[in-house]
Amino acid sequence: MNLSSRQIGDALIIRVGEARIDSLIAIQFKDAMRAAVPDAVGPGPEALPVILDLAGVNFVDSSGLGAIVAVMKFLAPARRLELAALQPNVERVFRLTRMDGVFTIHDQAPTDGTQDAA
Amino acid sequence: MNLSSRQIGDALIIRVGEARIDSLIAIQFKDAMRAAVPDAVGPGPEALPVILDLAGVNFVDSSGLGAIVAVMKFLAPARRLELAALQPNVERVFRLTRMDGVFTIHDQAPTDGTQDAA
Amino acid sequence: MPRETEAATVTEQQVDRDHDGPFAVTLRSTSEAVRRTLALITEHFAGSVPDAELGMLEMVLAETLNNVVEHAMSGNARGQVKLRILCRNGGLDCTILDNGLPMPDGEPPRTTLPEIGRMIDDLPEGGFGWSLIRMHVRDLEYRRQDGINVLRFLLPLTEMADT
Amino acid sequence: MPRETEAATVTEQQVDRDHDGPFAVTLRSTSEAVRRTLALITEHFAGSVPDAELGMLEMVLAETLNNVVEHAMSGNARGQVKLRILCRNGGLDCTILDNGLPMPDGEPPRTTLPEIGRMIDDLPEGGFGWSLIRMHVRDLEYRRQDGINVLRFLLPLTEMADT
Ligand SMILES: Nc1ncnc2c1ncn2[C@@H]1O[C@H](COP(=O)(O)OP(=O)(O)O)[C@@H](O)[C@H]1O
Ligand SMILES: Nc1ncnc2c1ncn2[C@@H]1O[C@H](COP(=O)(O)OP(=O)(O)O)[C@@H](O)[C@H]1O
Repeated sequence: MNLSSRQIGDALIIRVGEARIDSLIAIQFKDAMRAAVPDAVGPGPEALPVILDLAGVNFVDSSGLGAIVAVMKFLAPARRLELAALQPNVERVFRLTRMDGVFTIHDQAPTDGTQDAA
Repeated sequence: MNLSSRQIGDALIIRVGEARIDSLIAIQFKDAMRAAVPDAVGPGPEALPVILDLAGVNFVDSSGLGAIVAVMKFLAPARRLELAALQPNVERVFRLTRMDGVFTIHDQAPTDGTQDAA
Repeated sequence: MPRETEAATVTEQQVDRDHDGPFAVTLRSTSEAVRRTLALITEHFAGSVPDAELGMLEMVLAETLNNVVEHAMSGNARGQVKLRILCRNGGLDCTILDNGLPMPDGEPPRTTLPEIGRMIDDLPEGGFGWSLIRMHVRDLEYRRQDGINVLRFLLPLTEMADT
Repeated sequence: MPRETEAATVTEQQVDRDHDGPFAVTLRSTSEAVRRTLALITEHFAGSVPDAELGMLEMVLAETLNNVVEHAMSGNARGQVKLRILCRNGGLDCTILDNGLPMPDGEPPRTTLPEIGRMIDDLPEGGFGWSLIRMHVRDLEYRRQDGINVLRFLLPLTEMADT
């Protein structure tokens, strides 16, 4: 599982380096996300954002979607999962399942200096 | 192209980290091999061996075979290409084309301390 | 697979049917095989089916094929799956055959999208598959025949180029 | 591909033919598609064909399919290739159809293995393909029909389990 992360301010940006999040790698994806996110030092007044940069992902199936939701669930409440850079086929599956209402979705992942590019 | 190399004595051992050397990657393989082998400092009395460790390769087609021969040709005369750890399907294609007579073939790649494990 | 006893020569009709005929693929019931199959299909229809509709085709087939792998075969990797796609009736006419367990109620689930409430802990992690499929396809038919599941549907296309 | 006009229902015979019938795959003329196809095939026959013979099958199909990609289509990725494998006549009966250029002499090359001399600079880097194919197969037939290459051969198996 190819994930790379960098910290920008309060946010941890995790870029997925796989072209697909599908049933073949859904479980590995969950495990790798668990390993990639350090435990937050107790929930503060504001949950710390983890932004999943999906710019390189061109396909998510229902297992992949379920895995992303599972990640959101185990990160809460200390961390809140947000998404960035949904490609057309990925955006469609979030929209059709109404999961686009559950996540904050950014047009692109923040880059150094600009905290939020959405 | 996934190649990793280490020097043991005079020999440069290059391990191929791809399961297949086939027509899809034959050209990249040649280029990567060219880049992985430093120029020899002029041909000495003995050519310096480069041992290609194929332990992780389970398939070579005729384009892959041609690419390995091409590598042997461009390394000569300063370097001589030898092969190690041919898997059954790979050994077969060398044997059937009689290319097994052209290369020195080791049962396995030398490990540190033992210069030649054949 | 029973040994075949056909004559040893390919007839003209067979060539016609085979070459100009449907997209066809035989695969084992594994997630890797599903991935490879989807890649062959998107490559096959790229250029003749618009990108957005190709994305829908990929999604619908991913859901149906993964259901076979996960539910009909419940993880047994030696199950055999056949998929055929014809261009007709204004869309892509898909037939999937598998030798796994039948659908639980003798028909594909009629589940609607899982509810999304306000509590993060209650968010659904599955159950989207058949809703996604049903949103996109028409003329869905399922039957069990001689121990084989036969699933068939049409993915309508707005505009169909010859492939 | 012409639009099909078949009736909209899958007949019982079709299900039989399709499910218990041959391994079949449709692919575009790219090296990636050849790789995916070979993976589907080795997975399909693993367990029913012994490892060494599965290795030969993979080699023979790699050479024939890559020849289609490189020579018949000379790099055009939109060519269409169909492969079908039947278990019969004591082996695997393979038919490959493609809409590329015909074989240069109206038949598959009869080249023998390239000579291997003593000079490194003269070692052959190609020309092994058809020799490798011919070493393994029987009953090789080739014909050009309606702009389609039809290549067919039998890979004999020592012992054939039902697949
Ligand atoms: N091909 C199939 N064969 C047998 N049962 C199936 C098949 N497809 C779906 N099912 C059943 O229908 C249920 C709903 O499937 P689906 O909507 O894809 O959701 P999910 O796969 O996420 O559980 C599955 O949990 C399974 O019990
Ligand atoms: N499917 C094919 N269609 C057209 N020409 C072919 C085909 N296969 C082989 N050829 C011709 O036969 C020659 C020999 O092929 P082959 O033995 O595979 O060696 P190589 O591919 O290494 O040149 C090729 O160079 C090509 O000119």
